[in-house]
Amino acid sequence: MKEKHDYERARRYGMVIDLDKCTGCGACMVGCYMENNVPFKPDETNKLDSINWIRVYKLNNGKPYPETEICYLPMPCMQCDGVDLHGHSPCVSVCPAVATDYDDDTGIVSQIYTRCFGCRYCMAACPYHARKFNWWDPVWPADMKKALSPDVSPRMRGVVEKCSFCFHRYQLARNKAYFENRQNEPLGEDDYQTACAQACPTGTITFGDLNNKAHAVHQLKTSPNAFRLLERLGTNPKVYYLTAKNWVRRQGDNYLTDEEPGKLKQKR
Amino acid sequence: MKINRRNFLTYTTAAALGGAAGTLLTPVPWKLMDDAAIWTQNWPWTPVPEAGPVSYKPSICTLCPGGCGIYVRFSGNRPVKIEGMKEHPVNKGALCPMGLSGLQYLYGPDRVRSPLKREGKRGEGKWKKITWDEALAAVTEKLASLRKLEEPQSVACITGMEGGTLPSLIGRFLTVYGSPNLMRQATAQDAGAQAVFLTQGKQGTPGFDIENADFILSFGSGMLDGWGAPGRMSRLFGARNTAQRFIQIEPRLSDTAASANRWIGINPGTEGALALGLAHIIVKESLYNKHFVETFTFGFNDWNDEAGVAHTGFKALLEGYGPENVSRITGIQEALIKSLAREFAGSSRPIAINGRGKGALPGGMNETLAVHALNALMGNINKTGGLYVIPELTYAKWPDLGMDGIASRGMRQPRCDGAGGDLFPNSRFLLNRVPTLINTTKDGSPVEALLVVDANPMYTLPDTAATRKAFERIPFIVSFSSYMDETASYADYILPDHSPLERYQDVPAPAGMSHQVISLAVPVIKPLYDTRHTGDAFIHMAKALGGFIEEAFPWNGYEAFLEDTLQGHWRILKKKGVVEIIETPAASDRFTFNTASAKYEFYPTARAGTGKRDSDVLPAYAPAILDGDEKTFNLILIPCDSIRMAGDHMASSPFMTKTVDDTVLKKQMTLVEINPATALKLNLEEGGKALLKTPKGKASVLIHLYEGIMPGLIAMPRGLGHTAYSEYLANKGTNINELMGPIEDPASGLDMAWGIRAQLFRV
Amino acid sequence: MFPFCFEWVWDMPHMVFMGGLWYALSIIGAGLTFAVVKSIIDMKSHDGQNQEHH
Amino acid sequence: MGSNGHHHAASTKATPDSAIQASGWGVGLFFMIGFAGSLLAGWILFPEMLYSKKKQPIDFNHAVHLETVSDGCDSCHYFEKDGSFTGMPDLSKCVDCHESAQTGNPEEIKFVDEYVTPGIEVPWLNYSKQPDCVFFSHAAHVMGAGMSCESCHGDIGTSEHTRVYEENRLTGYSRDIWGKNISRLGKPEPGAPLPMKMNDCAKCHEEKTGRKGACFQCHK
Amino acid sequence: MNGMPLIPAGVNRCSKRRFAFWMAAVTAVLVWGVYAMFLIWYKGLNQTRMNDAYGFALWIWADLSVIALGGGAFFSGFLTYIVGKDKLANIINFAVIIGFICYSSALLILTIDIGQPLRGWFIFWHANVHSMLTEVAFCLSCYFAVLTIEFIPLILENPRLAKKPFLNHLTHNMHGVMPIFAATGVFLSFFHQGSLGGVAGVLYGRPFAYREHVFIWPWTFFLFTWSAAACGPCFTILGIWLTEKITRKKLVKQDVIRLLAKISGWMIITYIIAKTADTLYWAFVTAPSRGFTLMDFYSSPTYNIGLLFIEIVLCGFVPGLILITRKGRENAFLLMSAVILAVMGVSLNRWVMVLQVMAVPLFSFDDWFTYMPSWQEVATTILPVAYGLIVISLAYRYLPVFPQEQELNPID
Repeated sequence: MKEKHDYERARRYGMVIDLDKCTGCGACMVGCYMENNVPFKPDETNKLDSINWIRVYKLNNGKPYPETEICYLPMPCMQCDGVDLHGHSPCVSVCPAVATDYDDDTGIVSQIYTRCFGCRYCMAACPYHARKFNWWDPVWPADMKKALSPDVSPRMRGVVEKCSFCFHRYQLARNKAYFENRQNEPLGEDDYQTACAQACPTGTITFGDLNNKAHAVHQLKTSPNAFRLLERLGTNPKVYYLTAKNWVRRQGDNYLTDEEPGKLKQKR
Repeated sequence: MKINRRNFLTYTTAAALGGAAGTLLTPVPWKLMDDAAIWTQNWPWTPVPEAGPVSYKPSICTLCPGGCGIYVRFSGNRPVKIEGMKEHPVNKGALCPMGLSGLQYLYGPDRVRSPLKREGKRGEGKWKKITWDEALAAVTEKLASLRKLEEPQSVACITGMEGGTLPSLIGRFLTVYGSPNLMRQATAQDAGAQAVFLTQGKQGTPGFDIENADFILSFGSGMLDGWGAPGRMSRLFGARNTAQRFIQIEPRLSDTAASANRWIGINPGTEGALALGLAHIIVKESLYNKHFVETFTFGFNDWNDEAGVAHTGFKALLEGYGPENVSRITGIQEALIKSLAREFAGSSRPIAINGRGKGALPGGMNETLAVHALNALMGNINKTGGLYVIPELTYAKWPDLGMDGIASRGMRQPRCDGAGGDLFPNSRFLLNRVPTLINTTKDGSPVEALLVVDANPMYTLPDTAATRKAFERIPFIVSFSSYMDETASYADYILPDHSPLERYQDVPAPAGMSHQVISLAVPVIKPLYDTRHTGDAFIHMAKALGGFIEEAFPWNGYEAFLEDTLQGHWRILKKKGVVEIIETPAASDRFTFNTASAKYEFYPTARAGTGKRDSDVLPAYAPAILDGDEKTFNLILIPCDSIRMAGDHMASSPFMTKTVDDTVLKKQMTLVEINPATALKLNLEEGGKALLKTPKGKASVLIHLYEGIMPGLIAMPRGLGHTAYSEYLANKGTNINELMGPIEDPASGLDMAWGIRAQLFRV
Repeated sequence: MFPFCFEWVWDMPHMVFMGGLWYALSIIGAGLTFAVVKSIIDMKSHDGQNQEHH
Repeated sequence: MGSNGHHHAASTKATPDSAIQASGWGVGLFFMIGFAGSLLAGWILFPEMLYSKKKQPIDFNHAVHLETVSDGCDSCHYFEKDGSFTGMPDLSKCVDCHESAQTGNPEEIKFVDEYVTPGIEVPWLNYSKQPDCVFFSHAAHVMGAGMSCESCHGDIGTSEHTRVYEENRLTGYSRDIWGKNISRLGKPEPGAPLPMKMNDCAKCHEEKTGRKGACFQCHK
Repeated sequence: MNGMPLIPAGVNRCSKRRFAFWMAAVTAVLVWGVYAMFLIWYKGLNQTRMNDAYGFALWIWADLSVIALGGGAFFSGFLTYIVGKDKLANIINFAVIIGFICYSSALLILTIDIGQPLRGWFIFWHANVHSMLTEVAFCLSCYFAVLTIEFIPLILENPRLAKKPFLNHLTHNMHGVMPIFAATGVFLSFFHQGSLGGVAGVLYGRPFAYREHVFIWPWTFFLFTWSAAACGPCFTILGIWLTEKITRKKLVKQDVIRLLAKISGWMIITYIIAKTADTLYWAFVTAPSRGFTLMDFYSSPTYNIGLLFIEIVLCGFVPGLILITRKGRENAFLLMSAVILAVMGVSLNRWVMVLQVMAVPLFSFDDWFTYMPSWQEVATTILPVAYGLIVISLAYRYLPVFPQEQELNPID
């Protein structure tokens, strides 16, 4: 029992997003909407009240034509491990009602909509704007309700929601593992994938257990091109990014003019 | 103790306090508090999705001509998600946002739920529900009456670009009925097909073996913006190896350009000149495939015809496209032109591709020929990593047609779009010419009845105002659309088709694919509403018209027709959903060309004819004459495509629209991209309001400053500005077709417009 | 809030934090009870007569 | 109101000044009346009012069915291959045996006539239905922990009639979830279904696994 | 029940008519606010212009401000009952009323501010002890209970209620135990004022707000308590001054005011020195370690470095220096200017710690976030003001709020 427990704690699901492969097609967003019963309104152009569990940002190098470059950056919930990897992610420690929690088994930051009473403190705490508030009652017009998946419960107005790394898929994979009596074996990489990783047509998003050597992310995250967003805040995200472009990397965090990305590690 | 008025209040207060104290010791407040919270967790207006056993059904996405394989995930009997099919040869699991949100087209509020007959004025939106029998009888009656008047050619039908056997079925119907007017809106693929016909003498579409090419030179093709089969293109990009070079040439830093190894900005519309300029260097420096050019091509060098008349060859044409000249035309530095040519020619399997954006607009024929010539110079024709020709699928023999005099006479009438006539003998459809032709007809309309299938010309045709004016003159319009789109809402009758997931549809050749892949979309669910397959509707109408028309349709429905048509493939398709035909051309076949010279023709003799000079036949570059005078309209408006938006007859789904950035669409306004330097001159600011005027129309827009666009240009996204559909899709920005008109390519009649002159005012 | 609540764990933060809460609540409660009970007793002993204060 | 006022007016005249003021005993008595009244209402009347009583569409006899099937509960309530639990069988499962009535039982005849013949799913009322936000893995409990159906659902297999379904008027959930006892004190009777509130889950989890479990273990 | 006077003996009050007119006017504003409040409860928070970037906005600022300004109650209580500044007993009633209004308003605002008011009790029942907001909620409601208890004896001193023997004894006995309540109040206040500072200070994802910690508390924890204790009394003075202006009566003796002002002045000076030290450490150590320069936080036209100057110098050092000098306190104009500046300063500090925290972009590709409240937000923020005016008016009219009133305004 004890060993199993320790093994489970060793799991840390994470993502590696190769920005040099992202074409900004938005399939990850749509895949996520469909998978997670994300609501939609007739007008979604106000991006500050538009619910997206993963949002693709468009970065540019700021140079004039024709030296301009752009880079797309998909941003899901970073599933922060928090300072010193204790699970005190910026949001979890501030939630007054334990509606959001750090799951020691998977490292995933949960959000329980029925517990949330909508104080929005977690949104104030999250530097990534990963958390979205249900300002409106969700409405599914015509027969669109019929497309709702039973695996994810639809949210009601007045609560916060965010990317769950498609945790329901983990639940279903575990369910199957129990049924097939392999609950004590680690889940395979294919057993549990997020909807965005699955939908990404260019293979930009790789998902898996960062601690499991058999999973691709384990190796990918050690690339010299790897970095994390706003890493210097000490949030310890479990979403890594890859890019060979220094200007992109520089925009992924804040640097003083004399600082260079990638050369700060010894400082902290 | 007496109760009186004075102490009554005190006693009541005491009892109330006692009651309050007691109540606190009962479950009442606590249970109610808990239950009230649970009530908020299960508000009756928050849906609870019903659970059911999970299953997956395979099919094909037919929302665009890409034909990607999909799995539809079911919960019980409800489709709840669409995912990519890993085993499908086209997309191998990858899907675009449109395909992923396919269920929103199935369940959405935009569906037409039963046949409708117009009440009130056209486009007013007043409808009467009618039965299928009534609807079919009304259309059949109209067709029968036109036949009786011996004017069957006045019936025209517009089909979608999805291909498959349905257009063939409708074509057969029109033929026996007596009308040659089967049309669809031409795309870059049609321009490519014509180029293939002109150079190789084959009927078929160009297929690009991008998978195996090691140098991809794209003249503005939005390879990652929805060009070809989007699932395939995205997958290829992701799987690209480091040895593969991908160069994008266009005046705006599109998403494709951003993902390419190199983006080269070019003056818009001068891609043809660049292709010739590259050819110039390649030829001058003898970098081309001499064996292929000398052995298998015609018209490279100057030549004398049978009458002994001297003709200029392609090589001579290139004389005029030296780097200096081309640099001046294209705005690209000479050195870059030279190095690009050398890099292209120095690669082992280079491929050149054209067709701007998603490829929805055909573009000029000369430009397409010039780009194809680059491939021919390298001998990359019908070989790995090169340009293939996907032949039209030869279907099994259908019963012979018996035709009466009316039908035969009707079929001999010139087409209402002029395609295939003296002027444009090599073009098959020229729908872009129809509005002008109708509008310039003195009395009445050459089209008396218009049937629209899987198409939405009132949105997609350039120059919306002219299109609308032309449609006003067509007395009888029937739409077979599943959705209340612009054309359907303007029709007299709507005979709604099933939506893609509810119907059979074969996809014989996915756009741009280098080999034949026949896929079959199968109905994964029973139709939700009172809709009917358009194939069934046409077969029904044929039977109702009777006689030899009925005899031409011995099938009892579309499924039977499809089975008969696909013959040997049917069984495999029903079972596997896909048949992949990878016919590597035999060495001998590779260089079999059906042209007059039996060679690849740099000089397309099919274009030659009386009165044609060599310069008309060879793919010379001529600048397109844009509408509008340069002084008043001092900017140029170009359309741009995004894979997050549907550009064609289908509107973007709510989820696609949701992914669109607020630098593209804000509330109900389109943002146009403009270079900050240009904006500064015009005193325009980020997010500011502006009036955009072109010779065709005007629109209120917002400004988005974008460094990635050439100064002097305005880019506007295609796919916005729908006026029909529900509030989730409609009234979002401006339809660029309201601002842009077609420009007739003198060589082909196809629409070669890539932009229009414009002016922009701050308001 | 209570040890039988779902989130309760017997750890330092809970004991310190909730200890503080219950400490404050009990002082408030005890003070109020004292005032009310003493008032009832005072009222009985003073036979309903008002009292001068401050 | 009017007569009361009259009574007051009449009595004021005759009473001495001390009686005009409320007496301490009177205040105490009324306080106790209010106190006792609210206790009775809260403990007895309130639970009666909170729940509406509903009958199952068909009076189902588990005992009889268990005798005739070969595989116990699994015969009708089984797992899918992906590890998900089917729960209440749908009509297609029932039709295997009940295409036409097997016995003269009026409930069976009603079942065949009203549901089987027209092909309508039976709108069973689920005593154990959890809110939509709950993910419950039968596989983890049955396969993983080796628990029997009875350990949570009680001796439902031996029941000959369906119980009255008590539905919370506010939340719409079965009273079984909360537990029959309005105070949630004491233990459920042997053979009765267990209450299934989150605390109940957590209690058992803590006892059996040493942890209450993370939120996402049971929520979706 | 009639016949007994409602108005305390020995004081003059305006006519019923005049009072009714004033109350009607204020009530109209109140009703407007209540209407907006119900709209928000019924339709949800989409009635506001808050958004995903501005999750905390006008209301939270109002909340933090009224609590800071209500700090006069706990600090006066502390000085009166615990330190033994007996002179301040002359303003303690008023301070308690102001506190009561501020805290009840704060609680009311919180019930509209949350997306699911019916689940509001989760913050108590399912409390996360690590969350500063939990601490706020607990201390806030407990301290509100204390304030209510402190307010009750004053209410019971209304001549009509004082006639009831039980209530009379209750008043007496509650006065007796008041130091205990006051002490509890001080304890609770210390923590919730602090935890409100902690709300911003613990946000390590928001470098503008984040501060280094002392044990488990960020520096803002102490700064908030300090500033509330410093500026709260100024708000009490301001309230007294306004009441005096409106009633056209002298209600509190000048020496009492000056004593309070002096204590407040020293508190402000010490606070603002600490605040300056904190700002310097944050600007030169904390922020750069996260890649920010001070000016990154003040690069917007709205949020420019001027704000910092106003907060620290104009609304910090200036009032502090005025109030610690005798001349400053004795000059009525300087005194009231200092009081107003101090009140503005603490409100500005709360504004910055709520709204600027939200506005600062963290990514170089993000812009400053902007926000303008909707009328519903404005109405519900004004609601407490109207409510406060009503409570003060009623209290002043019917309760012996100012013990020195009779002496200062003898009736012939």
